[in-house]
Amino acid sequence: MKKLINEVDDVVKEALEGMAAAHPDLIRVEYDPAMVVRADAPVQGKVGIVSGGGSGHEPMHGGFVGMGMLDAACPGEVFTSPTPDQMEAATKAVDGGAGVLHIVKNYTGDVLNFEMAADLAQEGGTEVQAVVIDDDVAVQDSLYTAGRRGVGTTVLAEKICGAAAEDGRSLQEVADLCRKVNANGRSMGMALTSCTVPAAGQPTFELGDDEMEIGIGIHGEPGRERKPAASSAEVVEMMATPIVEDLPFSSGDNVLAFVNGMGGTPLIELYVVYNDLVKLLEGRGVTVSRNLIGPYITSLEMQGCSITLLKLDDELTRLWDAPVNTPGLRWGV
Amino acid sequence: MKKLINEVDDVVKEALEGMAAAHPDLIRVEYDPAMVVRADAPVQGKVGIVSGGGSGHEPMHGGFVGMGMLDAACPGEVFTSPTPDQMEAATKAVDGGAGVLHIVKNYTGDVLNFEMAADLAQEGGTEVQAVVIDDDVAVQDSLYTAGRRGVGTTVLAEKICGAAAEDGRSLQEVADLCRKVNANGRSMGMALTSCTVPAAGQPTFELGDDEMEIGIGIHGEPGRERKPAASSAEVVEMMATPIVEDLPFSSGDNVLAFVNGMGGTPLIELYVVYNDLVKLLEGRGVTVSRNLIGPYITSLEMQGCSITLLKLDDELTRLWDAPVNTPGLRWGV
Amino acid sequence: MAGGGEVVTLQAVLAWIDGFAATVAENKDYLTKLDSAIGDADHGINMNRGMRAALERLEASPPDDIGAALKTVGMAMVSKVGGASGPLYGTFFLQLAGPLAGKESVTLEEWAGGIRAAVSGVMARGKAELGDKTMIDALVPAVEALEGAVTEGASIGDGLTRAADAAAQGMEATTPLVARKGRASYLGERSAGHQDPGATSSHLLMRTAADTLAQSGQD
Amino acid sequence: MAGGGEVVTLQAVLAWIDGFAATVAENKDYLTKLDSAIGDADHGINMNRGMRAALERLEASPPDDIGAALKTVGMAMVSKVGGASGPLYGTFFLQLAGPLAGKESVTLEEWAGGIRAAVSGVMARGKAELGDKTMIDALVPAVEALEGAVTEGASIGDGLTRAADAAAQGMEATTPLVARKGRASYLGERSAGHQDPGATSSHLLMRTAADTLAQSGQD
Ligand SMILES: Nc1ncnc2c1ncn2[C@@H]1O[C@H](COP(=O)(O)OP(=O)(O)O)[C@@H](O)[C@H]1O
Ligand SMILES: Nc1ncnc2c1ncn2[C@@H]1O[C@H](COP(=O)(O)OP(=O)(O)O)[C@@H](O)[C@H]1O
Ligand SMILES: [Mg+2]
Ligand SMILES: [Mg+2]
Ligand SMILES: [Mg+2]
Ligand SMILES: [Mg+2]
Repeated sequence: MKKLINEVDDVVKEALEGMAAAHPDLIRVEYDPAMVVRADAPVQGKVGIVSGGGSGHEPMHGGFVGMGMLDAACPGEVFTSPTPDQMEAATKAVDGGAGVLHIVKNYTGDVLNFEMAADLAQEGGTEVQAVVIDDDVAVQDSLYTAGRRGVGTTVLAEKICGAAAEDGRSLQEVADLCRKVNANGRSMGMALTSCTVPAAGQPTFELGDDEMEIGIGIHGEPGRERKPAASSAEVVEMMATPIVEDLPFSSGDNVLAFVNGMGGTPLIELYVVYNDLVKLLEGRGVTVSRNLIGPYITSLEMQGCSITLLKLDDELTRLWDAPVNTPGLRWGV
Repeated sequence: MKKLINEVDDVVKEALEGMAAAHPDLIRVEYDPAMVVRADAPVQGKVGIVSGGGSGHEPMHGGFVGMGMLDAACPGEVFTSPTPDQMEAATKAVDGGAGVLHIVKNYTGDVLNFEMAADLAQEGGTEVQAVVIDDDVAVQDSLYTAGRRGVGTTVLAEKICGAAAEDGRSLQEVADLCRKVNANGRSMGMALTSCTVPAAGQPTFELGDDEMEIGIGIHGEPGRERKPAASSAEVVEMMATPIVEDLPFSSGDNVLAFVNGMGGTPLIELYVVYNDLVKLLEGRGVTVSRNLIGPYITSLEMQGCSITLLKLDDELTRLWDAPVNTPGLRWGV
Repeated sequence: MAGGGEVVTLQAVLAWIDGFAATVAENKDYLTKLDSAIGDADHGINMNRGMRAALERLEASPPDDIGAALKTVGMAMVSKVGGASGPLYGTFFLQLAGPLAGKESVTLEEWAGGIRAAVSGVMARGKAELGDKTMIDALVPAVEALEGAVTEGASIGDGLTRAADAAAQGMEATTPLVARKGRASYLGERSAGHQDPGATSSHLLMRTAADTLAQSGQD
Repeated sequence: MAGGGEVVTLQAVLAWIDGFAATVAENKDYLTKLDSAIGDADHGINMNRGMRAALERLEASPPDDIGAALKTVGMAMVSKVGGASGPLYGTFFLQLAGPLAGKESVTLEEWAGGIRAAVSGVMARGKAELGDKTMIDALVPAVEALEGAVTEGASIGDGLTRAADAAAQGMEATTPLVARKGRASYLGERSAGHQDPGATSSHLLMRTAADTLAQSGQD
């Protein structure tokens, strides 16, 4: 394992220290329990938005803390959900009197820990609502299983709900909006290489020189299928088709297309993928009216990408365009 | 070789098509000859700024075209400088009557091609000045050699000169400013892995599981030295010390610290590196008052990073903070 | 009655906790390797982080009774582990602590009641059922075996060994299953053919109980 | 006088260009491999792209004289190659074209004069000198050998073969050198022990000349 780190056990802490040193105007970082909090939190009268999850997905979530997006993020160990005490402390820290929304990716660990935290925070007098994001069409959904994973739509939900909270919407309204984003967003991911969890020291899985994994999550889990490596156009076809058919996205729809890099894939490739995606969607009569291209929800140094489509209406478009000022996403200010 | 591409010969063109599809509000792309031009070019009365170089360094340069930065970028084949006809056409396209600055990275190919282009453009009646960026302290400088490479400082020069051009400065003033940035910027890079040029299909060099290259450029060239892989703190020490001693950066100096990812290294590692860099600089009495952290001048999917320090004064700080609106860098608007 | 008067002491419970921490440390890489096949390669790391924190806290403020000891372990798991196993093992120890609060020794029957509460707590929290390919597949057979042993009046050593053996069987039985809960469920059919990491750590927990708790005192 | 009346024809020059394009295509990977040791792994790709473009353009508008043919090649190199070799080989062909403009056949002496102009152009553009570990190390010995052959009144075939042999020696002599120009210079001492890719392609250019241009006509 070769990584630009020091002690394996210090990666998360030192990356947080680096963030704190880099962005004191936007965020403040606390270490015990660990959280990244908006510099001016709590914002009085505004709904607070808290997310969190394992580390290794940077810039998500800590890089999305700031005006117009998250009020706090709770970083866990690499690929391990954070703990209830972190989430409870973050919830308290951002409670400006209008309640706090938890945006939770649908992984057993994240869900259970956020549930415990919401109980604790509510006992402490903070109104909490939780919305679980489960947008990954690679996972067959069923009442009897853990359901679909939360992936790329999370980034979009954090941005859009952050804008709505800035607008002064109530907790119920922001939570409903988050459910709307989740209901209209679908994703799928793929990997050309595995990644190496620092504490494990070995790649999580091995892929041959001519193989890829389709339907991966964001924790180095193997995907649903191993296939021969294929061209960008073929990969886009394999991922976008189930996405489009799942919602379904139909002719005439406006979408936000999010082509996400898994951490080790450079921008030049993501633009090639985006180009193929736009062609595919045009062929189906779907208009891409907004886009996001880059490594925003990563799996350490994994090579690969994911595609997220979010069906837009005027409300979502306006909230997407609203100003945001975080280390990872910034516009309008 | 596994990459998210289609035909090897189409990578550059398709990535440009992806960029064009993604950012029609900011840029327009032409293909014969290939260039990325600011959507509203030429801006009348403003000095035009043109850069360019081989592809494979995304977002540089095409991703830096837009308000407050470049007016045009000329993408060459992967790692191969573009050709004079591209540069001449770009120069003409952005000539708003106040002359055009060429920002050229010091590589024989870039310098020779830009020289030929400047001759052609000047024959065509456009006033051109060229500034060559040569900030890489890994290369021993000498009158008898090709000199130092142009690396990370290029990004900073493009941003700062772009702001000055928006302010209405003259060609001579913007060129002098560019020289000032180059004179005050120093960089060094390292690699944990090689990268694979699509057309070559093989990694440019092989590195053992416990080796790294120190003093690399941005074209997959091997560095000056192969060393045992080391911790982030050690790597920072090896790179920052020659940088600091070269200018030199002294106690009391204010700097912009730019920790750049080479394309395959995720943000979590770059923050660890930044954290070590800030500690080292604090120990020398150097204050980091601005920073940039992320993959901005890359070598395809190479894992590794580079460090650039730019000594700041009030003028440079103000120009750095000025609004910029490009696909790759955006703030203040 | 066989094992009559035999009790599980605070000292034995502490030996169990110590022993489990040591077993987890020894099996850290193994558990992580199991998790890398169908999960995210951290189960050993998670459990080890939690048990190390538990030992530190127990050393910092030694507990006066069994319930307090188990509550400390539960809180350490909840606040130091994260992931799925943090709240689930945390719940296990916290629910086990509940009925044993204030006690310095307990009978096998009381112990079995605690374990039943613990397993029910884990099921309530995680909503997994037998056959979902989770730690439940080791824990449910274990608690049933333990309750059977109590009914038959078995000794502590015998009861705990039967529980551990049942856990082992349950753990092994996870291998062919297609996961329906936890991360492994995302793999669909590909999750079959691998032993569940959480069931494996739960078996270690039960096996360590058999090895440590039987070194108990008399009332 | 030996070779008296012998000339290099337009047809022969086109055969040279064809032959060089074919040789570059054959040696594309080899040149790229040399460039990956001390450069950026693209020299073969660059040269091949340029020569393919040159052939296309020559086919699209067949030239009427030697100067026009060489100018087309030069412009193709300049506008299709990029990198260091684009302007340098472009300059080579454009400068060679200059003195041969309008001619359908030239003597070896005229040819040597063109090559001298070409090499001087490359040196003026790239500012490299003999021993800097660049294409200059193959080109300068070649032009000197060619001029020597002219002075001695050698035949075209003999003159061009001597030039190619000198280029080969120059190319081989780059191996131990530490580069002072081009990308390889960034490597410092590590550039020693590798043959320069540009000197290698320049040798191929000279060798192809010996193989093709001698199939010439009589005045
Ligand atoms: N809903 C659930 N109920 C019971 N056990 C579960 C559930 N989900 C997961 N598990 C157990 O947790 C184990 C994984 O733990 P761990 O790897 O530490 O957490 P994570 O999956 O968050 O990385 C699985 O092997 C499984 O036994
Ligand atoms: N200043 C120079 N003068 C003459 N030849 C040079 C000079 N710089 C580089 N070269 C030649 O160019 C060759 C490299 O060409 P190529 O790989 O196509 O371009 P690049 O270095 O831009 O990738 C070198 O091997 C060397 O022979
Ligand atoms: Mg985990
Ligand atoms: Mg090149
Ligand atoms: Mg796990
Ligand atoms: Mg080269």
